Amino acid sequence: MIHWNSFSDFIAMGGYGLYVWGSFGATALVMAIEPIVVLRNRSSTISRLKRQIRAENRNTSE
Amino acid sequence: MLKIITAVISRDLKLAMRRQADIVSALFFFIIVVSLFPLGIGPEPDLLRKLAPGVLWVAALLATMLSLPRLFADDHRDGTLEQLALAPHPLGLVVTGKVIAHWLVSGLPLALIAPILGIQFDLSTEGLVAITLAILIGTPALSGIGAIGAALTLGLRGGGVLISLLVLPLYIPVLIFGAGAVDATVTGLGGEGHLSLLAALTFASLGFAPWAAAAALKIALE
Amino acid sequence: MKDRFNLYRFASPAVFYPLAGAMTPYFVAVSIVFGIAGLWLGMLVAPTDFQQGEGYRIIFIHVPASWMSMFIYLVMAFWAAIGLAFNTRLSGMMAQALAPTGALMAFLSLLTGALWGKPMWGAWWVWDARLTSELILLFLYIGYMALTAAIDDPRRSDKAGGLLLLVGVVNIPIIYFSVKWWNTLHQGSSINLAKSSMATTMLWGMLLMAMCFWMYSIAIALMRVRTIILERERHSDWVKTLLLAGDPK
Amino acid sequence: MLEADNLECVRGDRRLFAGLGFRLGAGELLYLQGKNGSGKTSLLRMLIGLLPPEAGEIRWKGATIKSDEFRADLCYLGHLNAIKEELTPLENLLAAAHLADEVLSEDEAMDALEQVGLAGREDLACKYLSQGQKRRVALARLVKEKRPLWILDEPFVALDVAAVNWLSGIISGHLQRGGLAVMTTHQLVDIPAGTVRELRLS
Repeated sequence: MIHWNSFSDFIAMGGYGLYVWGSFGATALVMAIEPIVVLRNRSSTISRLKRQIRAENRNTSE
Repeated sequence: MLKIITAVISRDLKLAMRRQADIVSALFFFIIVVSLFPLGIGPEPDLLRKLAPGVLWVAALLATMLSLPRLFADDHRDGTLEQLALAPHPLGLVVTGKVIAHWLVSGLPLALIAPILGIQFDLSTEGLVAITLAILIGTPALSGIGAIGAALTLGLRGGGVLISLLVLPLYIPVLIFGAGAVDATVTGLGGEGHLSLLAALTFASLGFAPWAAAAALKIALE
Repeated sequence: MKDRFNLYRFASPAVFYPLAGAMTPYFVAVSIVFGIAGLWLGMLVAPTDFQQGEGYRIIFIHVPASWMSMFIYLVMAFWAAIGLAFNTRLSGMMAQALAPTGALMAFLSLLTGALWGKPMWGAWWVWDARLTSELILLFLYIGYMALTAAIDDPRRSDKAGGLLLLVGVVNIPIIYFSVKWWNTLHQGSSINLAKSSMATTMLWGMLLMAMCFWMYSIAIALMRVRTIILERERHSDWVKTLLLAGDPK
Repeated sequence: MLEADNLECVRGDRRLFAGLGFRLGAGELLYLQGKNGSGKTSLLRMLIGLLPPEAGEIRWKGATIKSDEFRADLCYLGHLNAIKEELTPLENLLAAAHLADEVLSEDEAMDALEQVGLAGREDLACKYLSQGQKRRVALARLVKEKRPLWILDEPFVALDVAAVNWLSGIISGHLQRGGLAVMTTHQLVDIPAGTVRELRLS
C-alpha cells in the first residue's frame, strides 16, 4: 500500500525534496509557533490583569 | 434629493477654491511622480510607451489617495461634520456630494493633465485620448472607494498611511481596467470593453460607496 | 431589568469563555487526527503524478491553506455582519481572533505556491490569477488588522473593522475577476494548479488536510478569543473573580 | 414633545448612567447638571441621535429620532463652533441654513450677525476673527433659528456678561414661541421665560 519502496526515496521525493519538505516544514513551523505565541500572549495578559485588579483592590481597600 | 448633493458640492467647491494649495499640490505630486519614471527607466521611447498606462494610472491612484484624508478630516476638526450628519437628509447623500466635490477637485484635474504627461511617454494620439478618457471615467470610483477609507480612519493617528493600506487593494480593479483600456487602445485591440467595465465600476462605486462611508462616519462620530 | 431569555444571553462573553475553553482541546485532537490521516494518504499512499512527479504533493498544504485563507475571511465577514446587525460584542471579538490565522493561511498559501512554482514553472512567483488574488487577499487581511489595531476603543474598532470586512467581501469577486481578465489578457494561459486528473487518494488526502486546517483554525481562534475576552471584560466582576481564584484554566 | 425612558450609557467599560428618563414639553428648558465626566455630553449626543444608547429609547413627537423629520426639527450647538475658517461669517450662516433646508435670506443673516456684534465683519474670512468672535458667529445661527428643538452643549462658556444676557434672552424667546431646549451648563443662568427643569447626573 505504501507508495515508497525506501525511506531515502521518501526523503528525496523524486528530486523535489527541497521544495516539498520546505513547504511542509514552513507549515509545521507556523502551526507550531502560532499556538505558542497565542498562549504566551494569554499568560502575559492574565498576569497583567491580575496585577491591575490587585492594584485596584488595594486602592479601594485603603 | 439632488438639492442636498448640489448644496454639499457647491459648499465644498467654494471651500476648495479658497484653499487652492491642496488642489495644486496633489496635481504637482502627480506630475513629479510621473516624470520620475523615465529618469528611472531610461529614455527609450518604445519602452516608455509600453509603461505609460501603468505609470500614469499608479501615479493617479497615489495622487487621489493623497487628498483623501481632507475629505472629512477638516470638517471633523471644526465640527461641521456633525452638522452635516444632523442635516435632515440621509448621510449617504451628503457623502455622495462630498465624493463628487472631491472628484471635481482631484480626479478631474488629473484627467486634464494626463495627456500632457502622456507626451513625455511618447504616447500616440489615440493613446493620449484613451488615457484621458480612462482617468476621467475611473477616478470617480477612486474618490468613492477612498471615501470609505477616509471615513473609517477618521481621527486616527497615522491615518494617511492607514488609508493606503485599506484602500489600495480595493483600487486594483480600477487600475487593471483603467490601464488595460489604454493598453488595448494602443495595441489596436480597442479599449471599449475596458472603458465600459471601468464605467460600470465607477457607477457601482458612486452608487454604493457613499452609503458604506456614511455608515463608517456614523461609527466614527459616536 | 427583567432578564430576557434570548440569543444574546448565550452570546455573552461570560458564558462563552468557559465554553471555548472546554471545546478547544477537542478541536486540537480532531485536527491532529485529520492531519495524520491526510498526511498518511497524501504523502505515503498517493501515487506519483504522471505530469508533475512527486512535487505535486505540495498541494496537500497549498490548496487547504488557500481554501482556509478564503474561508476564514468569509467567516470573519459573517461575524462582522452579525456584530453590526445585532450589536453583540462577542462577534467582533471572534472576527479579531480569526484575523491573524487567516493572514497566516494566506501567507502559507503564497509561500507554498512559490515553492511549488519554482520546480514546475521555473519561477518563484508567477502572476497567475489565483496566486495574485491570494496576494491581494493577504493585503485585505493586513488592512483589517492595521485598522483594528489603530483604533483604541474596542467597540469602534469592531464596528469599523466589521464594515471594512463587508466592503472587502463585496470586492473579492470583483478583484478576482478583474485579475483573471488581466491575467488572460496579458498571458493567455492560466496555469491550473490541480488540472491533472486527481487520483482518489490524492483528492481524499487534500480534503482531509483541509479538515485538519479547518479544525486547527477553530482551535487557534478559540484560544485567541479567550484572551481577547479577558482583555475586554477586565472590568466586569466575573473576570475579576476568575483571575483572583488562582490560575484560570 | 421629547421623551426619553430607561436610557443607559456605557462609555469604554464604565456605565455612566442607567434607567434615565424624562419628558420635555413645549416651552420647557431642561438643565443637565453634573460634574465633568458624568455623561452630560454623552447624553446630549444620544438625544441628537449620534450616539446609540446601550439601552432605552428616545422619541420626538412620539416617533423615533432616527429619521430625517427629527433632524429637520433639531438645532444642535456643540463645543466646536461648526464654522469654516475660510468662509466669511455671512457665507457660514447661509451655508449652514442651506444644508439644513432652512430658508434664510441674506438680510436675515446680516441682521443676525449685527445682533451678535459682528456688524462690519460679515465679509471677513472667519480665520481672521478672534476666538470670541468665532463663537459669536456660531451663536448667530440661533438668532433666526425656527426649528423647535434646541440642544446646546455649554453655550455660555467663555462668554462675557453682556453675551450671556443676550443669549439667555434668545433662549427665552425660543421658549416663549413654544420651542424646547436641552442645555448643559456649569454656571446656572436664569432664563426669564419658560418652565425650567433640572436633571442631575450623579
